[in-house]
Amino acid sequence: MEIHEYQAKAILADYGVAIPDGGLAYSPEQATYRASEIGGEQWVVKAQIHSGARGKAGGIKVCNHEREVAEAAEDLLGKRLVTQQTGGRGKGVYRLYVEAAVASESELYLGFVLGRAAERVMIVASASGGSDIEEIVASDPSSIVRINVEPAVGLQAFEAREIAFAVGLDPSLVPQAVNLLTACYRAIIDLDITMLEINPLAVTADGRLLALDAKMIFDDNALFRHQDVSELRDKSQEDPRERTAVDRGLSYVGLDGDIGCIINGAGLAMATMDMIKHAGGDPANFLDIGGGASPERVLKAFRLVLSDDNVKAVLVNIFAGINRCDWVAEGVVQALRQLDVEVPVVVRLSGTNVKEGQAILAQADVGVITADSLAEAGTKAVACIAGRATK
Amino acid sequence: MEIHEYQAKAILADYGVAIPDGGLAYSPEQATYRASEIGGEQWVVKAQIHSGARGKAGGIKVCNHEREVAEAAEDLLGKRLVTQQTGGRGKGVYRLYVEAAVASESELYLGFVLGRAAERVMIVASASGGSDIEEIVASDPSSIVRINVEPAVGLQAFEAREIAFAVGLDPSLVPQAVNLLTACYRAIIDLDITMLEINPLAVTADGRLLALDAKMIFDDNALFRHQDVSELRDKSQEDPRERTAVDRGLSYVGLDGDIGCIINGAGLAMATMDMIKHAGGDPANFLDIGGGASPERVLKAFRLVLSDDNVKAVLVNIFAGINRCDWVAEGVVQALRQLDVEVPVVVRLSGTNVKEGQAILAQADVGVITADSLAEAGTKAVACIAGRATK
Amino acid sequence: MSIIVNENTPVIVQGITGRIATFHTTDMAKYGTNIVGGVTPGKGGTRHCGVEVFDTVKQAVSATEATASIIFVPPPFAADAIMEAADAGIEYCVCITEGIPIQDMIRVKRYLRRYQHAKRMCLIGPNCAGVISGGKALLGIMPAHIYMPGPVGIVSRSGTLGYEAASQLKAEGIGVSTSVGIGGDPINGSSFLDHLKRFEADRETEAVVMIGEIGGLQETEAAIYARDHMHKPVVGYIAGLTAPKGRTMGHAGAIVSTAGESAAEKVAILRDSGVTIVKLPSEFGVVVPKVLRR
Amino acid sequence: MSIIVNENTPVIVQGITGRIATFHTTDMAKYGTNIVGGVTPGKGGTRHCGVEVFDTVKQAVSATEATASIIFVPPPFAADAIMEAADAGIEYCVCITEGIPIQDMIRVKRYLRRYQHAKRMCLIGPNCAGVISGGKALLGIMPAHIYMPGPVGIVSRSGTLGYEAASQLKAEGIGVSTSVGIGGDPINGSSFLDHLKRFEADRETEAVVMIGEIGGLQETEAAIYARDHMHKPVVGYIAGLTAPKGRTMGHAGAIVSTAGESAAEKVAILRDSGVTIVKLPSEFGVVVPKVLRR
Repeated sequence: MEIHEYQAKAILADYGVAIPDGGLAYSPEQATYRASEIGGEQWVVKAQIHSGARGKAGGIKVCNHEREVAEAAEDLLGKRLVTQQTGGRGKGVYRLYVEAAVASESELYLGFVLGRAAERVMIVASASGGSDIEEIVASDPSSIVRINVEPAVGLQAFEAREIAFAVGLDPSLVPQAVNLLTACYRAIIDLDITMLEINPLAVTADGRLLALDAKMIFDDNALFRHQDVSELRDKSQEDPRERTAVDRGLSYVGLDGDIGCIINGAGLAMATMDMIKHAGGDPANFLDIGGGASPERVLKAFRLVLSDDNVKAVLVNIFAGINRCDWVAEGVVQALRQLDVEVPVVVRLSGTNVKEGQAILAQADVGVITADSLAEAGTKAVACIAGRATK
Repeated sequence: MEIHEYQAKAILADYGVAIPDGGLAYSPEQATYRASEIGGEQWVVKAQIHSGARGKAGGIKVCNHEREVAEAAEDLLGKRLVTQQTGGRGKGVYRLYVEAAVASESELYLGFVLGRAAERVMIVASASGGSDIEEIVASDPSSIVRINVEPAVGLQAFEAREIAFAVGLDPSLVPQAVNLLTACYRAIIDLDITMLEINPLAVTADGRLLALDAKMIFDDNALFRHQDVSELRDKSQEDPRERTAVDRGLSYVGLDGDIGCIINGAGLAMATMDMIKHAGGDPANFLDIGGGASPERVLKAFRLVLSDDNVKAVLVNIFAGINRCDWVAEGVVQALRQLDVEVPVVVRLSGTNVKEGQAILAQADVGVITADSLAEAGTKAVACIAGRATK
Repeated sequence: MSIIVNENTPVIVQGITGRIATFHTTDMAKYGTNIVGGVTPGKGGTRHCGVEVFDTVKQAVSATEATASIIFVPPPFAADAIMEAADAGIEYCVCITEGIPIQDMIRVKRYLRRYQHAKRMCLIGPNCAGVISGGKALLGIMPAHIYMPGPVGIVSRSGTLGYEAASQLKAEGIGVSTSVGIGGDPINGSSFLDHLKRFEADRETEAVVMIGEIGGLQETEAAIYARDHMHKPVVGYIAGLTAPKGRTMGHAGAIVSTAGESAAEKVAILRDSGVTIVKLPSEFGVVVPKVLRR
Repeated sequence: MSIIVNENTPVIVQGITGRIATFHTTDMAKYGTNIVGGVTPGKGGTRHCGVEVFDTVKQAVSATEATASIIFVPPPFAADAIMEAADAGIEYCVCITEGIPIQDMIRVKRYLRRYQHAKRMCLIGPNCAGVISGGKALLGIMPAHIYMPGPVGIVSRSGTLGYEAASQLKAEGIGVSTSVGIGGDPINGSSFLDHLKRFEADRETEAVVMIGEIGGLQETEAAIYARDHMHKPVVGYIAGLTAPKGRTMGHAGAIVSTAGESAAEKVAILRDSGVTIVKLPSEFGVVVPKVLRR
């Protein structure tokens, strides 16, 4: 789960990381009020969306007058911001963060990720902050410092010092950097954070380290033990279909094709997409209905897939282990009877209770195209689109 | 560092361990007030001293009326309580803890120690609570459960369950026991506790687990990071000479003999005591002046040793590595000049700057008996006592 | 022969009294698995699915001499159940549970390392289909009827793709020595490499099918082992050739992130290491017979 | 030969710019120790005691190729310094610091175990006198003049008792191959056993003096090793025969607590294991020459 910059900063501040003064605003008036609360002569108005690269997309505005703050807020609120990371539809701006502008002497990059291969928290830092890590890797690879934290003992002060010296911090700032790194690591462990990025981490003229931006991603599987964190979820930032899928216990990723897919198992789902592509088609989505799917869940999957107007055919491919083909078949029948399904539906069932499932489909006579194998299923689905098969 | 029962309970309660209602009292009036605050019909008035086995020594009184509470308080306050663990001088009772009496269905023993051999926290539990662990080991060894906690991951729920089932708890109480054990373990790790004993841990008729007594010892070396804990120190409970020693950077243990010892290094100190015993003498104390001892520290050591009226001779045995014999010699000279030393003083110097040290002693002519070797030092000290040598 | 489980392996079920566990315990017993007991804290002394239930894994192991366990415990408690199995001396532990927090798995992996390599429990999963030895024993949730005894070992991250492969083989009359689902989580127990080693040592296995996905570097590591140390042929398939970069596809494991983790890169490395590539998931039944005939 | 250090071992001093470190660094260099650098975070690039100072141990090791370090860092930071040495690839690390919290040491021991046995740093101490190889190198705080080159290895928990033994030997004209102070803390780095193994393998050492105390079971473990695996004679002394049970004597290590930890029990086990017992701390000079003459 992602959260907003201002939420991530509040969490970091709780752990002792220094951040600039700032406040949340839902309206231009509130933004102006925040600016006057903060004081000073320069502010930054930042669109709160779940995406990086906001600056380049016009989502971060530096203002030298309270009037400019109001104008920036007026301009941003309600807009859909398209960044390099959002995809073409962009993300809606409904919250702003107004912050005191900070004059940095230099800006660092600091990232923490749960490394899959090392099975540890990996800390990545660079003296070249401000741009994203891929750019730094490309432009200044030698500036990158990496440390794998031993989980049995946690981040040690010497490791934090090594990072601080390696990114060229002045010795007088090293103790501050050690505290900052240690605080971040504690937050990660306490709150099941899988990714934390502070970019840029500013070094100010008066010798302070300030987190100017913060991105935090939480382990969805661990939210059960962090009620406070769960409450930070902002559904406005999620793709509505993916959100619906999650709410229904399904795993859905929208794509650009026209063959809707309903499959069990992520691996089989990807393999089926590969099949479709190979046969000359284009999947409209990735959808894993998971294990133990009831007829209702299959019905919900149909609703979700059909909510995409691009879908011109549906391919159901189930290899039941923990699932049951009869339940899936019942779900398919219910969907075809209850929903207004105007596109051809190809169904391939295999595994547990396959005969019962096939019998249900045959008996119901709802006009599905059946397939016995994965290859046949792929070919038939693509053929539907090509017009060579009809419902 | 030890703390009182009521302090240990407050810490445990902070971590979520259930304890009976209770309050601290410094006077009979306050004790009565506490009892009425707590309510109910039966209370326990408990002398707060740094010792176990208070019950058998009359330090814990069950009261059925507020008047009895006042009487118990009157009786206990200001008294010196002698238990099996305090030694003959006992410990002064200056604080009382008044607690709601609890009707236990059964009583368990629960202990946590930092195990030296395993280099881990060891949990010891037994269904035979109430008596001390040595007694349980002797009387009901099979009732004892031991678990070594893997420090890399901390106490796991399954280990806590194993303990809970092994001491025969009803399954309905097991989740409560898991929470209790986990809470204790967290306290131990957070606060650098080296020993925690909850004995007895009561199982009540209404299905609660309550810590009826609690003993907690902290790692002195870790107090620097726990200011709150340091503030719980109660100097009234410490042997005044040992306390003075600690305050002066010395390590002192009072014993029953008549030869005062001033030595550097715990090993050499014990070895010197062994020498004295072998030569037919009796050491009055263990005293390690530590490394890098200044003349002032040696002077303080003399003061401390001579504060014991039993001392009939003093043996100074120094093998200087990180220490310097000349500084020690100066300290000896200062002591003999400034203090009223009426007993013979045997001095053996060796190691760093030994010649300078011996020269200082010779020049000062303060009447010390010198010895060149450990054997000679021991023999001469014992001879002093026997009257065969005089100052 | 087979790897990990056979008809004699004494198995306990952790969380046996749950609904899903009950269903699969019955299924496993029906297949011939030697289920000797179950564990559900607080239900010790009762019986379920025809076997005795214990409060702790240690009690179960000491009473039944079980050497393998299968875990159907909900995600918040699953890591604890795995460590309990390891501490009780279980040799092979299959964890079916999906949705275990990553940090819990880091802790589990760290905990397992407290045992010396030879005595270390082999964890299969979590979030996996388990293990089946064709015609002998089922320690998992696979549809058992598609596995018949035979010479092919299967190791797969995805459960359903493993089924797909087995059923295509069955259609060609080819059976399976053992099929292992290692699960798709970012941090899991045993890897492709671990099981390739077991298959290489197993007399019954003549060829191994390895079914990977985008994300992670386990397939690459395994391919290098196959090239340098295996005498048996390895057939490989990687799912996700058409998956868009940077999107999470279902389970957290399938994230395309760093170099070497895309399906195309993996296929290239596998091919370079001498692994016979199955290009389409519909062609296990075509490629494997050819490899066996060689 | 000798163990752990000789005149060529490149040594760095952690916390070199402190007052006590400065004193002992000078002393060590005077004895002939090959001091190649120091570490004090924030003072990198300066010089102290004639060597370059670095910000981190890794930098120091990479610039100087040091293989040994000695730590004079205050207790709150000492555990971190030990782990830093281990992570930088130091082979032998002596920690002089007294007063490290027990949990810090548990963490250190746990951390050291992340390295495989052959690559694991040998920690000597903490709260110890360090190591001296007679006439070659001093990596500690001993009064160096009482050690002359010779055939006897000494390993002692107590620093001063180790000096006592060495000086009694010197009075008899007997030198020391290496003397190791392992420190008296309840949890420490290397044990008697670790160093007995080294002495057994060292060509120069002909006999070993082991000086123990009440508390812990390290002496017992070492005695059993000596009985079963050593060809060289071992002479043993245990301090604290007259110490009252249950009282802490100076350093936390010397607590009489469980069975086998009292001085009398230890002496009995040592004697049963064939260790020649020194009954009184004044008799190292009497017993060792006899053992050497055998």
